[in-house]
Amino acid sequence: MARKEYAFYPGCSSQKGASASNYLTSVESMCKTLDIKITEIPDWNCCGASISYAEAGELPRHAMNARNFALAESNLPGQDIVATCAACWLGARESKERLEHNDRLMADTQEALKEAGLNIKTIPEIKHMVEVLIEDLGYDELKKPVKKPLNGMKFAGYVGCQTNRPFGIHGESFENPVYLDKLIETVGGEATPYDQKVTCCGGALAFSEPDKAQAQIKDIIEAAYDSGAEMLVTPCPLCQANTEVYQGQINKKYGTKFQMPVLYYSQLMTLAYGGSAKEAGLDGNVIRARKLEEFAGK
Amino acid sequence: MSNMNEQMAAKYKNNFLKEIEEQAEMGDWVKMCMQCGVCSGSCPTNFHAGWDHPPQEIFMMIRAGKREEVLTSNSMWQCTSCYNCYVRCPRKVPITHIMHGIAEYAYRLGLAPKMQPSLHLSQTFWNNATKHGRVNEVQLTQSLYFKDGIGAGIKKAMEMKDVALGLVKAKRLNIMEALGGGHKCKDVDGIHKMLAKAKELEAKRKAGKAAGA
Amino acid sequence: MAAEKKHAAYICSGCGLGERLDIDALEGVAKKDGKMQVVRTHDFLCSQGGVAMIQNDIDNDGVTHVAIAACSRRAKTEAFNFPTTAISRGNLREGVIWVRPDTDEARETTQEMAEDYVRMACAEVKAMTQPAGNPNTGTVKTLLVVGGGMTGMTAALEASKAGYKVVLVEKTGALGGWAAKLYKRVPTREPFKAPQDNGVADLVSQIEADSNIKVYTNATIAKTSGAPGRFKVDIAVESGPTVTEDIGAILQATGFNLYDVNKLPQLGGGQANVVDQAGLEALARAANGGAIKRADGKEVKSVVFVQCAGQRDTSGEHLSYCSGYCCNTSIKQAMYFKDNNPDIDTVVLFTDLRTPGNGEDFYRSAQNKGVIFSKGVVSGVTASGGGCTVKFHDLILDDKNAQIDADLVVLATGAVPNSGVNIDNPVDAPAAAPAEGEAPAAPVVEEKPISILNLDYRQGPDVPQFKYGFTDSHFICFPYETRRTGIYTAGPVRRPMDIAQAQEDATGAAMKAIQAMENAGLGKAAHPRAGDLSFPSVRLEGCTQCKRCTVECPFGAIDEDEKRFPLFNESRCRRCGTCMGACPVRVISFENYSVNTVGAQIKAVNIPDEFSEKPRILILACENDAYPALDMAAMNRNEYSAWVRAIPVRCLGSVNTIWITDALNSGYDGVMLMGCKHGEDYQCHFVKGSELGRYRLSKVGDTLKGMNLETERVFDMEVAITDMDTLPKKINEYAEMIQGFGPSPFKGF
Amino acid sequence: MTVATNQTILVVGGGISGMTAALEAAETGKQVVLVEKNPWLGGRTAQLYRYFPKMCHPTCGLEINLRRLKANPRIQVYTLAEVTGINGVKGDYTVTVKQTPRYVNEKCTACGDCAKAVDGEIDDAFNYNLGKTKVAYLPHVMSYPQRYVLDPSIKGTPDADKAKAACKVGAIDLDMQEELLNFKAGAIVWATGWQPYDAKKITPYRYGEFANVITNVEFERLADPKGPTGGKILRPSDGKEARNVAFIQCAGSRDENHLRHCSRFCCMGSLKQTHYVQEAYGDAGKSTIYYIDIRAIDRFEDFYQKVKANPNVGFIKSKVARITQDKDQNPVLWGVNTEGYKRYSTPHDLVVLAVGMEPSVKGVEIPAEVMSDSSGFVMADPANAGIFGAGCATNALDVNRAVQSATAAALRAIQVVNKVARAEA
Repeated sequence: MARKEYAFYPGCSSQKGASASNYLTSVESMCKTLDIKITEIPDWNCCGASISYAEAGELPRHAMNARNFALAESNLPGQDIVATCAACWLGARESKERLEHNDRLMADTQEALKEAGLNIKTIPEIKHMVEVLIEDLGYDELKKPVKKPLNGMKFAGYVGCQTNRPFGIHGESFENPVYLDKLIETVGGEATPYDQKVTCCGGALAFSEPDKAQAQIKDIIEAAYDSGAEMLVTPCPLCQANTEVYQGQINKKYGTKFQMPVLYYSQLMTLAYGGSAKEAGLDGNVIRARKLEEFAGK
Repeated sequence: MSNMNEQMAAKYKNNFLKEIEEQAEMGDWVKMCMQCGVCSGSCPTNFHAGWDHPPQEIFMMIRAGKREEVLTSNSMWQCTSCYNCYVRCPRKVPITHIMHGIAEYAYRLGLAPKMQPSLHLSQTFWNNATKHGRVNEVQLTQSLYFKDGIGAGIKKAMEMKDVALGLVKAKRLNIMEALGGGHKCKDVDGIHKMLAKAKELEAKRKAGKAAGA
Repeated sequence: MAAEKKHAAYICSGCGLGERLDIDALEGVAKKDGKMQVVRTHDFLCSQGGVAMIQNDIDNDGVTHVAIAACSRRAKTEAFNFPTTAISRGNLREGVIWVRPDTDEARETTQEMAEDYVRMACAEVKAMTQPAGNPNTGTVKTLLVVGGGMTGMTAALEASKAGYKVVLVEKTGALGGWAAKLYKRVPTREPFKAPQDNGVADLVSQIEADSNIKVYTNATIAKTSGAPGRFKVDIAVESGPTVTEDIGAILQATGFNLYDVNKLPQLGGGQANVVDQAGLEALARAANGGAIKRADGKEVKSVVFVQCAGQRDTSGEHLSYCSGYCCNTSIKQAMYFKDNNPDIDTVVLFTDLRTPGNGEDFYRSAQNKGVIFSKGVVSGVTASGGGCTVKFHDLILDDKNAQIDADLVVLATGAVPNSGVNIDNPVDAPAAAPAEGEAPAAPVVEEKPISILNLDYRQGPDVPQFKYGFTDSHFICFPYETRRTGIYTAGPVRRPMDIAQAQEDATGAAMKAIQAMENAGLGKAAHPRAGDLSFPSVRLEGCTQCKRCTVECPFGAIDEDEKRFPLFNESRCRRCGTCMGACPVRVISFENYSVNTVGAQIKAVNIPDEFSEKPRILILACENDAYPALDMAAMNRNEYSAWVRAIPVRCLGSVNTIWITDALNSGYDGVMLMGCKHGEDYQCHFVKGSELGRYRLSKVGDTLKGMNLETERVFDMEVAITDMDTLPKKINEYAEMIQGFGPSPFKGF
Repeated sequence: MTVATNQTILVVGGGISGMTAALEAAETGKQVVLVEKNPWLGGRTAQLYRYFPKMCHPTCGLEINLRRLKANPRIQVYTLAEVTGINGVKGDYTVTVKQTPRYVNEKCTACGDCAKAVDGEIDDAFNYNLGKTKVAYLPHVMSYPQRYVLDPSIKGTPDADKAKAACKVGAIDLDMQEELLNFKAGAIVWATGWQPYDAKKITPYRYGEFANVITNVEFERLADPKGPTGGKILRPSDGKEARNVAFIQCAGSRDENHLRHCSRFCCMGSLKQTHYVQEAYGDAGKSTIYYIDIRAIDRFEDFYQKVKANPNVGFIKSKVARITQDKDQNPVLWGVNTEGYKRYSTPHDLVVLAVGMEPSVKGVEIPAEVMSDSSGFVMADPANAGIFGAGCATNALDVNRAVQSATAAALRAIQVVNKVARAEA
């Protein structure tokens, strides 16, 4: 019996073989060490993400999330839902709030759910993996299993938007949240201070308005380099992808020489807990984090 | 579509504010804006490229009844959902959602700019996600590249080739998905029924409000 | 008070005085030059032992006059407090050792300074008598309230609750004033979301039930004579005999009228479908919660409110001020429409929306009800298609040609005080506005302003006005400071304000009026010399009837009797001494402050001969700002010249030119006059004192020329209480200049 | 010392409102006990450099009020004292007051020898901790009572002995203990005033992180010749002259994330402070006011129009979105001028946050008898009509209105004790 159990919502990008599969890999290793049991919600579906607003409208988006709630509730009773993707977490939390505060919306949603043979009694708590770590366990618990502290390595904690606004993690300031820095320090790394910590990476506009998004990404990476960081650390698959995969294009456009690996907090923790490069999903980084790979090898 | 636009315009006469309040998600918050402009100043895209109209100006235009200008505007589509405006608003106006809501309504009326990239992304994403219940990232990427036709698609694909290859190397892009394999929900059928119902109910609710207008 | 005088001097050697000064020598000076019958020293005079020593001499040794040579009169006031005894203070600490260097070369001049201050303290106290209080007091404790609106009614009730009788005079047939015209009023308690009952009926019934309050309606003040505690007020009652009431103090709450909408034709003033805020209230009362209809009976489906109509005007044509309440009022009026029917279009056009405090909640509530607020400048309102078209420059959308059509336009025209005659400048007195009962939109008849109080004061029939016809105080710390003792104004006649503020103001003004009655009965002065028992007396046999005192008194305390002699009304007097300063024949004096008490100090100073190269400079310093500034300079150990001898005066206005000519004649090398700022932003606590004083002293130049002295020898200085660092510098510069001139030729005569 | 009876009026708070209420009541013949938690009277007005709209000095009025106080035997003043409990009913309250030690007794002559003798320094609270003061200090040059104060931290240090040795009149008493005093009072005036809203909570403005972002109350001390910079407007980070100053209005006010209400005084306050910049640097001094609405109410409009006419003062209708800092530690303001959508990202030498007014009692333990609204402002409680709010404890007010409110409160208190008097007569 694990010390904590959660209904796990990986989301489309963090499932096996998807664009953030390495996130999943590292999360699984991390949870194993921490004795957290995460059970995937059977037959879960896409949360709709923020960008679907135009095509989906309101109710269908809530219905999609509601279906996941209902499935979790019936198959994994009593367990909080934990998501690793910031957008999934935010989308689900918004749906939960709206449904709980708007009877008309709730009634319509139930009616729609009926079509799929489901219904909601009470919506479970919805947590981001980071909340599980720092609120349910706490930094001290997270420190205990550290075998190989990431001494001397400098990371810029890139919080971005959706774990931070509008709900925030652990009631932290929207302008200068520190949970990511604390996680970095918990595993022995150094968190460098820089002023683009909560700048938006452009989100979905990376596809639709690449120029605008890449201009913002440039600001972020630049500031991270200026702060002396060797790597970026994020809690969000979309932030990770945007800040990592476009560095080449940005270099072309702006003549910069960006080559900064972008890691998930879970990858750092897995390594610090003594996990291998593979367990940490380092092979999943497009810009290889050589320094960490060597570190893992030692 | 366009005749739906005319119907709505007619139903709400000149009261565009009321139209937005009833038809756009969170639209009933528009009236609470006091024109401080903190939202406009907080928007990341504002400082890189600028908009035709920042949020607070859009709200003023709504109150001033500038229906056509607002609904055909490109502005709402610039939202990155970063929520800066929302958390800083001294009136706690959910600006992010209102932006989405107005965009969605403009699209519903057929007034959104043609081939607006974010709109196209939204359509593509949702259709892709709901087809099997989960996103098929490869097909999503493909359909995005080829939105402007084969030629442009190939060109774009070439531009993005390094990105794609990188992802493939990193096992973060599953070629199987291109061939329709990959992630699916089991109860796709149930999901489709559910969504059909949801769309129907939402349409009914909004039509009901319009009727009351 | 003991029949015969016995003078005693007490010299302290504490706080380093003993180390820095030759105390024995000072003792000798007090005996020899000061002619004190008793002289004692103490090493800690303000201690229990020191104070007991003085008290014992008073109680058992018949001492009646005490000169204390120690620290400043501003220090240790609790210790040196002997109510029945005349006291003078020789300032050896702040006045001497704290402003002089502790060096051998400075020792001699420092000692001379101290000896002079001992001489001065002795001379002053000998010239003083301890005030016995004013025999000519009135003890009437009835408050007259003029104006039966919200302010007047509140004042009457609050005074009554404190146990005082009230006479309430209202010129119209009914109580209620402006508030009675309101359908509802702006909310005064949480949640500040919706208009509330105007509250008039409640106050009226309370007044009717209150046996302390006598009400006259359809009545005006025909004549007010007398002084606090003994006013006689003639009340002219319409179709009835004039009644005379004995009154202790007066509270004027005569309110305001709306700025005439007809003066704003470009905003549609005068058009059928354009009303002012009163006009809208009338329509709302008629509708009484139902659909609001225009004068022509048409139901209003769209309404536009134009803020600052004829207000905040920089052209000089209309009101230049903001009336403060109009934003909340328009918000309230917009709610009248929205609460009746949410589909009515209500737009408020403003440039700055001003809803201070919890008004912000009220503003938010209006937005929530769907009232539209738009930042814009209205360029014109024209009649169109059975309604109006409002053209404006939308400042947010930067659209110069924005326009809205509306069934009705409401102009927020703001408030014009109903303050009577402007006695300082009768020509720009505000136009008399329509009587309370009249239809609000009715055109104002331009006519000579009608007096409200009809004071039979030498200086005019109404209270002096401050700005734009409002009777406000000029003092930030003292909003109830008034230039007519025992007469206070409250509510929108004093300053633009809303009902909530007016009720607070009414209560505050009632407090001051009650206080004035109580103190008048005891012969005590009102602010700022609160509690002062001294009062001016005049030797009429010496009076030349020049009228300077009656003209100059900043508080209109002095009338003229049938023989054209000045007639002092002590309980109107504020003890500033301006009359004393103005009197060319020096027949006006106070027991403890007179031409003599200061003159004796001037003469007491030892003037070294012209060869000694020790100039003497007289400083006459206003006790309110300049003297404290000198004190604080000393506390910061800012040194200044040993040549100066400073004497505090009640006000520059009390400085009689004889002091200056005497000083110069007796060989002083220069005279510095330190007074408060005058002019538009005056700081003088007696309003006109420093200005009048300065005017008077500007004439001294001729005297100096006549004496063949450099006119710069008399230096008029504006001093603020914060000048503690700059003041010593200025004194030293002046001292150097005087030394440059060389000694006064009058030494030794 | 006169003994308080139930005809006594207790005034809590010795700022301008409390002093006014106490003086007006005493000058009408009532016994008054005035309780102030600072070691000096005058409150926040004493910490202002100038007043709007006259640009005159608050200490001028303070001098008059202190003279009224010194001349009036009916008022007992307790400084370093706080009310900890109120029992009883209208007309007959028993109030418990906690008196913390000053370590200096009434023998003190304010000669200053103790301050000369000691070396230790503490933050200068009178200057909002912008500077330092000795552990033995006179809070400010017009402190009343005119007596020095020893900071508790001096106890057991060599400075304690130095101070004691330096005092020739034996005024220093380090054995003073905290005392609980009880008073009888018929009515209570609650005039505990306001505190500046905690600017740290307005996170986009980075107060406390960026040295050159300060508050309006701190700016008053910078401009005051008696302040930490001797009246020079120098920025904290490097002491450089701050010639280009930004004023951000509604810093915390009119904001549902912070203070719901409008604090009323801040617009006029910032307009006033642009005069300080002009006064210091003439035409080389530039001020920019970022505002939502300029609330220069009633005749203060003149003041606004004059400032508006000054070419060295700019006005931008905009709530600043956020502040960053450039390489030279200049705060950079980001936002949009909403009059026609003009974007800006402008560096300034110094930023002054016009922080709003929060009642001092907010969050502090106050006796349950004192009723307050959801913003923490004291309300008249009909159920317990012997306790009355005065001044900024009741609402966001400027000095002038605070004094009016206090004068009104004095009458309300007098109404209660007069009834008591009549009942006894």
